[in-house]
Amino acid sequence: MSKPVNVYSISQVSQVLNESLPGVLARLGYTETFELVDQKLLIGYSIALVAAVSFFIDKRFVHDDIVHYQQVLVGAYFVLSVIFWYFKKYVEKSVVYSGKTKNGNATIKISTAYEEGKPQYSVMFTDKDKKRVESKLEINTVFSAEGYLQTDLFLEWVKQQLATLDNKKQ
Amino acid sequence: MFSLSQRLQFVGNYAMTVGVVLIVLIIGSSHVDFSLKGILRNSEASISNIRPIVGLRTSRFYGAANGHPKENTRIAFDLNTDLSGLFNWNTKQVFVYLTAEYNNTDKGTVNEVTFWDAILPDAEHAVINLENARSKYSVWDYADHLSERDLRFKLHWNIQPHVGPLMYGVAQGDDIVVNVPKPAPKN
Amino acid sequence: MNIRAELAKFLNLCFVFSSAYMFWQTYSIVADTHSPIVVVLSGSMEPAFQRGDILFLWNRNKYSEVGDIVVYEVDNKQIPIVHRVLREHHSTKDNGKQLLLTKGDNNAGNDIPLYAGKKTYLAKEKDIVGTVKGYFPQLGYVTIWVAENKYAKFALLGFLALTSLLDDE
Amino acid sequence: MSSIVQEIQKKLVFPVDYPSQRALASKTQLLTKVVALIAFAYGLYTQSICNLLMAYAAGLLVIALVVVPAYPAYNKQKLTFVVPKPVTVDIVG
Repeated sequence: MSKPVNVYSISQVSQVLNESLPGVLARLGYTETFELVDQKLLIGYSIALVAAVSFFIDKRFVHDDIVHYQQVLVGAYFVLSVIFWYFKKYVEKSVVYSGKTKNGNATIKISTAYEEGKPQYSVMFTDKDKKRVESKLEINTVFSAEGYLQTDLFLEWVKQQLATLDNKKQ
Repeated sequence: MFSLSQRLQFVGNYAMTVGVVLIVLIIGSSHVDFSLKGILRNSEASISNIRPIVGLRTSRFYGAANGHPKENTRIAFDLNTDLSGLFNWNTKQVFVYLTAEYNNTDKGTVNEVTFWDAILPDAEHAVINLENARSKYSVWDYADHLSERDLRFKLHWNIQPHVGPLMYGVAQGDDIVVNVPKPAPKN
Repeated sequence: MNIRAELAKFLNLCFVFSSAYMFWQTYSIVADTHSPIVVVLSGSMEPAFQRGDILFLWNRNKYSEVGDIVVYEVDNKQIPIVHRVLREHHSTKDNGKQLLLTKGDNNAGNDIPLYAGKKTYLAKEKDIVGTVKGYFPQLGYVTIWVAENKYAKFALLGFLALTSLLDDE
Repeated sequence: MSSIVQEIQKKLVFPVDYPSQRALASKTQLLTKVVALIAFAYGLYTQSICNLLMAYAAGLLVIALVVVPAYPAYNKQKLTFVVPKPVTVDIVG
């Protein structure tokens, strides 16, 4: 049994919804693809690695002997941070799920957002033709007061949105 | 904002952010105050009646090395200045110090040494009228002797703020140059 | 259990520490000193600096001036010292070295007894960690408290436990 | 053990409703700025950083008393959530 979430915290609610998307879309016939996530993790961990190397040589050696290495590392850190920022803003665009159908004909990208203090979960569905549907889900229509996600209701809602996206195409 | 701890954190974080702005405002207002008063450029002091007294000391803590005694110089001096303008709400203390600059042309060195200093805790103590005051320090040169050199005296000040950058300056006044006499020959 | 989600969570934790550390390292390189931010540990510069005050250093100046407050390190001693320059002697010849004598505002005598061995001067290039340029009061007291008080660590851990109890994660 | 901790956590949440969350956030920001301005003016007028800090701290305390506790007035607009069907299969966890 999963832990209940506090339904008055939109950040926690959004996180639960984000985490439930792979399961829901699997039931709708999609398999998740991980390119974006893997790229982001790769850039992120290279930043962490640069910082870790800088930290350990700082502890291990005398400052004056390794100043030039530190300069290179600090430079690399800033370049990678800019790349990471660019990736998040212009490539990933808050996409939390990307997937395709089994036969590979259709792809889907889902980016989500929430606003502090509003009980709404904003979702944007984008297909491979860059057609998109934006909708807002009132979170009290899929959560119980005790804080459990009613997965079937959420699945119905996602299904409706995907249908809208399909109709838009024709 | 939904839970007690989050609201507490939010109030704390926002208070911290605004607090940083407040600190910037304090530092800024202090700089504006100083530049309006023009005090940073125009603080004045008169240093006069400087009489050097030269003697020989044999302690390592007075510059002597390997048993060779070292020439030590003290001075008596008069000093009149009003530095109360250096105090505003961001001034924690002012440190004033009387220094002498001199060149050693044989060795090609530039030197500056402190003869006297004082901590001024507030504006009331910033009006200094000293007559026939003794130097606080017994000064020796890195080289063999300080005698026969021309010492150019200056009064410096350093503002220690409650928060922010430290500020330094030199009080304006007549250019006081004093030649240090040779020590009295030992009998 | 989703390995990617766990990795992403761990990465966020890494970023918290790495960004703070890299800020410090960047400042260290810009100011050209191995410890650009120091916490005052002794009262020898009172009332200018008290224990726990934080000092921001700069070390790109070729020469120190009389009246500058400098941080220096003495061989065989762990703790850097924050004192004021009392005298300076430097050569005008190319690449002239500078010798400094320092003193704490609150001390009666100069620092010669503190210097290592038979030294009577500090060498600017070798001994000076940096010159004090900026000041923030009392913020560093937490580090002194944790380092010197054996109960402080428990108090700090207890506080962290309490906040994590109040928090969601 | 962990269920006890969860119980305690639940008791300590003190939630407020969504409109109040928004209102409290903007109220905090506005009030903090006003308090800071007043404290700065007071400190500058009396030429005392100590006075500034005291005024700021006092103002923050008042703000915290207004904003932090979950007063009943902050819980008047609770949402109605779905009632779970008697048999629900949870596939998330």
